[in-house]
Amino acid sequence: MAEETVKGWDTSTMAAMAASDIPDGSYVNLGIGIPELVASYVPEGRELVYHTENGLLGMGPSPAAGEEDHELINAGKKYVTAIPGASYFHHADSFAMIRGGHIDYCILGAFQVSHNGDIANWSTGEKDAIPAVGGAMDLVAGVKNIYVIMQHCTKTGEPKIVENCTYPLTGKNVVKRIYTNYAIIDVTEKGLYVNKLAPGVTFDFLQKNTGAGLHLK
Amino acid sequence: MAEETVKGWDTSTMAAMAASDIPDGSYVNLGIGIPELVASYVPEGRELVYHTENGLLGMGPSPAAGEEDHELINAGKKYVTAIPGASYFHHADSFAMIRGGHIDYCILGAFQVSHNGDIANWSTGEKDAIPAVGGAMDLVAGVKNIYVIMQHCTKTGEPKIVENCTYPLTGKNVVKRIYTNYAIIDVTEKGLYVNKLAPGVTFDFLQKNTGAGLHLK
Amino acid sequence: MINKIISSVEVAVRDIPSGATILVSGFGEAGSPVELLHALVDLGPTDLTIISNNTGSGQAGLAALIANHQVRKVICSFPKTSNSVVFPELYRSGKIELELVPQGTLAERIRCGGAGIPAFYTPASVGTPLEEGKETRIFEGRTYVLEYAIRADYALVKCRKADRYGNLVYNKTARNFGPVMCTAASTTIVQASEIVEAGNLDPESIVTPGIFVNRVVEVRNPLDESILIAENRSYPWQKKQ
Amino acid sequence: MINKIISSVEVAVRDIPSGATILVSGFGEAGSPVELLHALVDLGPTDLTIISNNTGSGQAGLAALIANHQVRKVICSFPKTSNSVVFPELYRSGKIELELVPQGTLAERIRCGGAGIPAFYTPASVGTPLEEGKETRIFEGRTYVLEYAIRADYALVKCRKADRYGNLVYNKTARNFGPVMCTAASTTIVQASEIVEAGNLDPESIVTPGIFVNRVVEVRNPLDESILIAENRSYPWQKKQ
Repeated sequence: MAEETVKGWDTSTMAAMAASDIPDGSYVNLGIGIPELVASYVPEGRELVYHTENGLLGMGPSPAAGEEDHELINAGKKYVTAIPGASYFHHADSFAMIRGGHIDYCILGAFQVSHNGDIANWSTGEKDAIPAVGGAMDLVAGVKNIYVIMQHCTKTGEPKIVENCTYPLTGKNVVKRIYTNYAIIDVTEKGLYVNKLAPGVTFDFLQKNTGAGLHLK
Repeated sequence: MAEETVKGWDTSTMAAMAASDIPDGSYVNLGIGIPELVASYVPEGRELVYHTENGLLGMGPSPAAGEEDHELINAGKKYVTAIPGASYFHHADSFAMIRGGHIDYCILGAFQVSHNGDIANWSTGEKDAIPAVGGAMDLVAGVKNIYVIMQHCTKTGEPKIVENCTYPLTGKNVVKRIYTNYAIIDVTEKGLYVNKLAPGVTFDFLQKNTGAGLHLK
Repeated sequence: MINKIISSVEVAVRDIPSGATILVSGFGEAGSPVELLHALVDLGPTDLTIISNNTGSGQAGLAALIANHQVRKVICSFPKTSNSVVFPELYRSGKIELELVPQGTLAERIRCGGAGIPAFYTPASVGTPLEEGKETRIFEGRTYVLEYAIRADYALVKCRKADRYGNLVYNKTARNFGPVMCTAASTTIVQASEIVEAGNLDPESIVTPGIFVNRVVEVRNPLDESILIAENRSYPWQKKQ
Repeated sequence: MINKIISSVEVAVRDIPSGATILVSGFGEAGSPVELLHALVDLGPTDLTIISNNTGSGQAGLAALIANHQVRKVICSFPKTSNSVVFPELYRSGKIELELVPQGTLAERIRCGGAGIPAFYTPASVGTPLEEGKETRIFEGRTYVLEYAIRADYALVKCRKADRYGNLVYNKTARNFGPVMCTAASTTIVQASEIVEAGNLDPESIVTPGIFVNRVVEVRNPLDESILIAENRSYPWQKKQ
């Protein structure tokens, strides 16, 4: 099928588009994986402040090789740095920031997102899996704007944007925008609206690869 | 009446007796008035750590004249000092110490204490009074041992230890011991037990000046 | 570049409208944002709800705002201090409303407001008049009162040092309600005795991370409420009496 | 004189009985009290309930305690990390119990345990499998879950510096759960990389006031979980593989 040749955007482009949508001065929490790339594509002249739920506001980039501090890590347990103006705090204070609506944007990966913004990103519900939720449920419940970055389909070609999530939910009605390799899709009260299509992606192609009804803006 | 000549202990002696009942290493919150005197009578060799609910653990004595710091005060709004090893914290953390049962002793004044340890010490319920509770209700609800120091009777000779408080309550079933100028009285599940009588005070005299039934140990 | 520094107290408070709910830091005469409050007196919004531990002392700062009839209601734990004269008079004449809250409950309600917790249970006030009308519930044999979070439109807070991100450190017992109040307002306005370069404050010792602060204004050598009281000063300033 | 300093990790943990509930600080490989945990392995109590964000990494520290079959149940938010091997195996074979709690809920439940708050409401987990069986309630149109405080018999915590009063400061993101855990245990045992004279720690910068701490033991140059994993070390120590 011709569809197999459609790649759409690469992950860097997806991250760059998400980065360009975050206003100057925002407080941002980035999930593990593709979301982490967002920090590399913030447009010049903008300053974002990164929060990591294990107790650091003002997270900086990865340290140079040999400069790693084993007690300075992010929520993904990777070595990070702290910017001048950073602060450390304990976990209850860190989640007060999250739950209290103080973080402006959280960019997450997901297994599935539904037509009404439900997100499943913590468990595939497999029988033998070790359930592990971390801070995901607090983040989707507390952060003002939840954006998802993910491949549009699974490796086996199944749509990840669905009518109703089949995987265990992380939160209900929380996702506001989805960045995939095929499109940027806004989750609105009236349904899923296509905000932008990747080069070579048609609306029909997108709809065929999406498990929920899409609308054009 | 002969009774009018009975003075019992002076406030210093009352404070000293209370001080001697507090074990070494205790965390202590002292109310305004006579309770503040307790800190002056701690037996040699014991170290108590004083908490003041406006955000200081390790409160020290009053500063020397001219050494006052307007931003270093106690809950009674008096100038204090901080010992080496003191720490400052915000109000929610301060009351976490109180509510969470971390303070060992709180010594308070009172208008009335009932036979079962109810205490009234924040309002005389007068029509024109400005109601002001401060931290009293949190203290009596949270501190492990609530001791009261007060004159045994009001200025007009009315008993302050009563069957049931007539003034608005600060807390129910919280007082464990009462130090008055006439006696030390323990509040137990079986009632009020006289622990010690002041010189010249008989049990009968004490009972006559008390609004609730007393027991001898 | 993030820069929350505002040029003056006047500019810092100028959008506060009549009817606003405002958290005001301070305990007794320590930690009250006197200059911000005076700017609010100058601005003149009315019908304000003030949440603060006390109701001000003397005739300046919060007391001046109340004296100027800008405050409709006060939520506090201790509305009288040895130096408070303004509030008692208005209260007795029925011209100001009072919601009395135990101090620890007040602090925790504000913390919860900032932490996204709508309600919590506390043992404080159980069996007292302040429990009346409130929902209670027994946990493990003990009775607790359900208390609701407090949030406000604005917080006015005083601190010692701040940077352009809004990171704050405080001074001794003037810290009191400041840190929790910063978290619980839509707009948090802070007066700092000194504004320092970002990176100057030790990241291990910052008490209020900048995420909780919207505006910072430097007020060097801030007025000291204790001295204002001792000198019997009234705001708007009059000749010393 | 108050002196909470204990001579060794062995002495510090020696009264921990089988069946105890224990809070263990740390997030990922930062902030875990590895030496206290190894002393607990040596001591050998069983049937323990561990409350910690993770379930340990590699074969040392918390993972060694679990591998040694001393743990009956774990309450945590993220029981698997890239380096966790011990817990998954025991869990799959039904040999260890798991209570999964969202991370922010876990932190707040522990804070409430220390702050005398028996229960609170949170929006986290509403509409998800982790809400199942829990009481919900609507506040201002939004649904929240009722969550209960967590308290424990012991807390094992790692910090950077301590003094004889038990005042603590931490290091960077190794702070994580330490401060709230210190508040929520009947007996809080802390290993500090350095014990300093009282008064040496800045009173404005102390993160855990000593009132929350019962025992402090100095462990200079504590083992680094990341290095233990990289070197594939197992406790009790075996030859390097």
